[in-house]
Amino acid sequence: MLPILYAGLVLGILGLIFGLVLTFASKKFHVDVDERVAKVREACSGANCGACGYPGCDGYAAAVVAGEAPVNGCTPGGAESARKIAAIMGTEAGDEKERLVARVRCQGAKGIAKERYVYDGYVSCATAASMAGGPKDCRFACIGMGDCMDHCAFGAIKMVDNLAVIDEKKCTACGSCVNACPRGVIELLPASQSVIVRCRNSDIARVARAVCMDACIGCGRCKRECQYEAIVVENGFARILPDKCTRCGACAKVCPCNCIVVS
Amino acid sequence: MKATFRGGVHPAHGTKRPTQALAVRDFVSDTVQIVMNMNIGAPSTPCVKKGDHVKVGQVIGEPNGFMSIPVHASVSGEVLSVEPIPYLSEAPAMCVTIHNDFQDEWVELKPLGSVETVDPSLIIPAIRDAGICGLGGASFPTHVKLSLKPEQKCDFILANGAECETHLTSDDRLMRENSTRVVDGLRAVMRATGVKQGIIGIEDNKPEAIAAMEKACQGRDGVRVQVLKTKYPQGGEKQLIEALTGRQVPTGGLPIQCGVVVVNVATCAAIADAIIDGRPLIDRICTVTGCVRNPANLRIRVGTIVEDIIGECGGYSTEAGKIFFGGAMMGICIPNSNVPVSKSTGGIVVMSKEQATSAEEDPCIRCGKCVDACPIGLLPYDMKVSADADKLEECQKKHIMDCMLCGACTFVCPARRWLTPSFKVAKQKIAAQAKKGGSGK
Amino acid sequence: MNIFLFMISCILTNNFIFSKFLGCCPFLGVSSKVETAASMGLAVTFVMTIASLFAYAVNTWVLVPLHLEYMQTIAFILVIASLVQFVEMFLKKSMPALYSALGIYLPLITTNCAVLGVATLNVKEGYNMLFSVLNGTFSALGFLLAIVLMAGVRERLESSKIPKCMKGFPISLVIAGLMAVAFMGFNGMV
Amino acid sequence: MSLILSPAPHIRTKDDTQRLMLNVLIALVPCVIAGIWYFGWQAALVLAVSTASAVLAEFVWQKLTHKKVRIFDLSAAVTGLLLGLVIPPASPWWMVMIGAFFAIIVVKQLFGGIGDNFLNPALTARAVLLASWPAFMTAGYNVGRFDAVTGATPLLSSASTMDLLLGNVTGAIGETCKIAILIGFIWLLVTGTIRWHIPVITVASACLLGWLLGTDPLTTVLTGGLLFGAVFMATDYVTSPMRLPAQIIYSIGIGVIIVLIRKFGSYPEGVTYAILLMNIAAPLLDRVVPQRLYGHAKAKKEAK
Amino acid sequence: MSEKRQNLGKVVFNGILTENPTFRLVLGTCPTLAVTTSAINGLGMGAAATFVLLGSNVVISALRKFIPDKVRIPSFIVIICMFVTMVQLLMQAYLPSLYESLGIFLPLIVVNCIILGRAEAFASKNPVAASAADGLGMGIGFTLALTLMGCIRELLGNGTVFGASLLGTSYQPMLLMILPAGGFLVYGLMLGIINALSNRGKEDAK
Repeated sequence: MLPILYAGLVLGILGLIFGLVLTFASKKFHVDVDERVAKVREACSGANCGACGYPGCDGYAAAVVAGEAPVNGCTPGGAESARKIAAIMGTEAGDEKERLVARVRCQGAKGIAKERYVYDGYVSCATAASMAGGPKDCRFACIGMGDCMDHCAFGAIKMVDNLAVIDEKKCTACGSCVNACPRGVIELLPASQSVIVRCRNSDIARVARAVCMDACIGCGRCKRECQYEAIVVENGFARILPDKCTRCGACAKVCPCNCIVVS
Repeated sequence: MKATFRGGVHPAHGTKRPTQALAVRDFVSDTVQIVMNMNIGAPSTPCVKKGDHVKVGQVIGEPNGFMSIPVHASVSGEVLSVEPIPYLSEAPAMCVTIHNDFQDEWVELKPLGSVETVDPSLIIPAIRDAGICGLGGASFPTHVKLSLKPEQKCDFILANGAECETHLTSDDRLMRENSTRVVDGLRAVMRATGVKQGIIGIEDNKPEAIAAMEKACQGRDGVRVQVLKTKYPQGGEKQLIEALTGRQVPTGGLPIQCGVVVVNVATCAAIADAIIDGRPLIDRICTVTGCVRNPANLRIRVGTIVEDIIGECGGYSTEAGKIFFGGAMMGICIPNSNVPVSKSTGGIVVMSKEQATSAEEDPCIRCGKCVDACPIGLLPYDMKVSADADKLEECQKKHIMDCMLCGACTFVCPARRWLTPSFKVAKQKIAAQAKKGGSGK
Repeated sequence: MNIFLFMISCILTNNFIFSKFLGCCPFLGVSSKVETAASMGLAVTFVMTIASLFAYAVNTWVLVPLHLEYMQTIAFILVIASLVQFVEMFLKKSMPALYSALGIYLPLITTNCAVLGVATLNVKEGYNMLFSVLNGTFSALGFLLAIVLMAGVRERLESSKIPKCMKGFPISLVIAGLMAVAFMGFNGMV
Repeated sequence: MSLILSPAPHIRTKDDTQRLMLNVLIALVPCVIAGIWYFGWQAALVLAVSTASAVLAEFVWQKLTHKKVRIFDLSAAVTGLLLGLVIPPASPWWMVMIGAFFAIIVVKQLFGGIGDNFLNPALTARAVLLASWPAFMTAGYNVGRFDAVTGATPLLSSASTMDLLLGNVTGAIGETCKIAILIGFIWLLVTGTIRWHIPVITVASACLLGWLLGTDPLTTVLTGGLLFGAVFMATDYVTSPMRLPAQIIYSIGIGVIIVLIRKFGSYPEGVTYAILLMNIAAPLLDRVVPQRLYGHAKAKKEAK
Repeated sequence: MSEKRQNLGKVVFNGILTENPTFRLVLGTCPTLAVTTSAINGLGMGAAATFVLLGSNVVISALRKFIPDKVRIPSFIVIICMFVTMVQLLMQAYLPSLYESLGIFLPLIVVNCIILGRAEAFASKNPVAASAADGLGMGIGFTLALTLMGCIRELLGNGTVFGASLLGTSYQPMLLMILPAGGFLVYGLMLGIINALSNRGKEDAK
């Protein structure tokens, strides 16, 4: 009987001593901390296992609050703690905005846009654009070297015949392709806007026609055809107003240079 | 003792240059297109109209601003048109097209006499009026480079006769055929800036040029020839300074900050012509080589069309794949053959289709040859990783702005990786970001 | 055994990670950057030295006289947990600079197999006071060497095209495995 | 006719990856000939199996993971041949094949293919084989002129220096004939494939430390795999540091560890482990070594 | 938790496959690498860990209302340590050979990330039954993983599984598998293969 007593006694005394030291220390060395860090710290597993790549749960919590770490970083906590941390950080909530998607406003693939020269060597739109105005005669055209494709983290862009093609399902409208394109060919448009003008050549018709077979010459036939006045022709090419357009596609049928595409 | 610099490569290793032994001959074509933005700085504005008759050497483009220089007609004849044409840069360039009447009627010139006796203060304005800019390829207005502020102390004027680029022999022939004019030009610059020492750097693969220049330097005070080891990019400003004076241009700074000014030998000759004969810069020696039937060194008028020049050299020997101005290491490609030549075109090289197509980029095998090649001591393989990943801050931490895009690393890379172009793109992005107030995405 | 040979054996021959497998979780988790790995290593060295001292003290003056050897694990855990908690608070208050570099790793170390491992090993091997503290320090230096080398390698591999399924833990384990193969060269060194 | 345009520079050196690897293969030919001359057709079989299975492994992996097949850059062939040259002539074929597959797939392709591995594939495979089948790797074998003598490449053999030089001793296929190794070294130097710094400094530091600890430098160089390792293994582009000062520290480190393991370690031959350990330290060396930049030193002085 | 009555089978299955501690969450790597030199060791360690996990989950979730939040972690550790000491004494008495071969890693179960992790993330917030199921699931998942690795390493390392020789006498065992380096490599490669299979599974599903 005696040893059990000893064991309990020793453990109790040890626990007591350390408890006293710790409470004394926590008073003397008290430092205040952002309460959101404490809440996030609470939500994750607390195992201090370092599996999230951060130095323990405090490190991870501080990183989440600072916005550097993903909300689902705590592996032992799994989906459950991810949901809680997301709730604390308020990232999930977000009102339901109109979903945007990136669109290429050019259809000057090989064979359609006239070729100024054959580009060979370092595959980069920025380099090709700086060499004598780019491999295509049209100075508004998509250069076709895939800078946007390299910057798309979701693999949504493919290069077909030197023209960027965007897979709208994979596109998350993050906008990195818009910044990557040296010519600004790509634009974020509402996903529901399925009728789009795929050209923005603002030169006069004769010049535009000379550089690309499918260039918009700003003839205005689509504007006249559209009963909802959803199309406006400004600085040389047609532009569809998303809110007015009813996606009837009448303009697409009548465009002489098939610039308007119903996707 | 042959001076040299750190790093560098040997691109034209052992290959003999076909035009090295050919004397320079004149060539004048029937129409010339003279563009207004041939030099760094604001483009000049044309002051002639369609239909005017112009004489050789007549000013056809007024400079606007300190950094701009006048543009002179290189042939006499009738102005056909004054309108923008597509040129090498992204935007079209304003250009004056003149039809040559082969009279070669000169405008009345104002010579200033010998360079040793002319009043030093008249030299720099004369250089500006003659429309002289750096003929080594940088085309920086020479009068701006030479007008030093009082506090800027300058100890050396270096004449750059290195011509380390492949294929080119224009400077070589210039030094062999009128070496006295080069020394006169150098003396003029020295007197204009009040500098006592002038050094002419020439690579040891041009023995005749060295001999000619040494003979021309005898008896002239303060000028001497220094032989350099043949290695690319010896002709780079920074490398020439390091080899000839042992000094280094501080990072992001100009040569004057370490007391040196570098002038190309062709620019010296042009300065001498401007002072001795009062003759503006309307022509220059240009090596035409590669896949042309008979390569030659031609003294061509500014604005001559490449098509006519190649015709003069007997046309293409094989179907042309690629044509570029300058040497193979830093040459700029031209989109088609009816592009006019500018003041800084030292060479026109034609390559066949096979020579033009480059191999596919292989993964880096970390051989470290690019690190040995870089004359600045950068780490090209490391910068390429950051540049391709668009991490601009990381690039700046790796000193990418010190890179002078000489191409030595890309030349030497066994995995055929494109290093220099990705640095160029990254540098342009960093410069654009800096200009935009450094907000950056 | 003189101290020098003992050091070589602790750091190289039976390195904490590559032959004793202690402290693998933080070794794999925190070794992505050299700076963080170095701070983690130093924090571990700091804690393991004091922990070995305290553990030895508790063991010889409390557990053995009272024949409570079977209480060894719980006692060591209690000592280590409160020790680390105390050090963390002390650092956070008085030396914030040092805390931001090393302190954040302290809670991670409490649940680290290495610290408890070295305390238990000290008892099992029967080291005296000096050698158990030395064992703590040298083993931690072995851990530091391993984690810094690992961080150096992983940082270099950032630009390599590792297959998607191997990214993260699997490739770190393979790297550790290959490093263990290299460290086998020191077998029998002592 | 539309012209081709590309960014500068427009010409490239003639040495591409394939040509460099070819140079290494040519440099290895003397060792192969010497190996087959001394150890007979068994050695030839081992070399054939190791090279073939290395190339096969790379081909299979790249086909399996739909990557561009790069066996023509000969890097897998070099790895295979190097592995074959550092294992005993009597090694069983299945062991050689496992070693080659391990070298190419686990050590190299798993990290992303050529240029991405951080350890020398051939050497790691040899270390793994030595750890997995110690008996075979140091097995006695009666080959031609030699009685059963154990030891990968024995150190304190009684053979005269002439025998050691010519390779008239037992040991791994490629490591015995020092003359062949030197011929290969000269070929690599002449073709500019490698620089002299790593091999010379490695051997020098090994001899120096060996001499300090009492073994005369000649035996350090002529015995064991030191010369072969220094010339062919330590100079592997991918796993050696990129910058010259780092390469110098790297080779001194190799020399020191070789002598430490030979003197105090339990393995007869320390070259394999020394090079692997310094491969691990190479990335750190590349970071630590200061960078001498043009125009920076001066700026510092002027800035003051 | 919102769904009060959690389907216990799903929780157990979750512990074994979807969130297997060793292969999916990559926790408790130290014992996984060190102990799996033979199948028996793997099984033994797994069983011990399961016992501790089950016991501590039950006790912790039972006491979850009484433990003040501030002192949560130390008290969990004490409870887990109680179970570990129990296992240690039991094994020392009845399975001395296994006790010897597990060696230092038996007491180290206390700091094993799985147990503390699950205790903190799951047990302290769910009712006793669910915690027990989770403890069981995780434990079985851990044991299966360890035993599988133990079999592979033993099979390759000395040609036997649970001591029974499978590959006949001609097989030359690959001793590397018994060494620490082999442990790292096998664990890393298995993780890679499992990731590859599950990625392919996800791709087909998309």
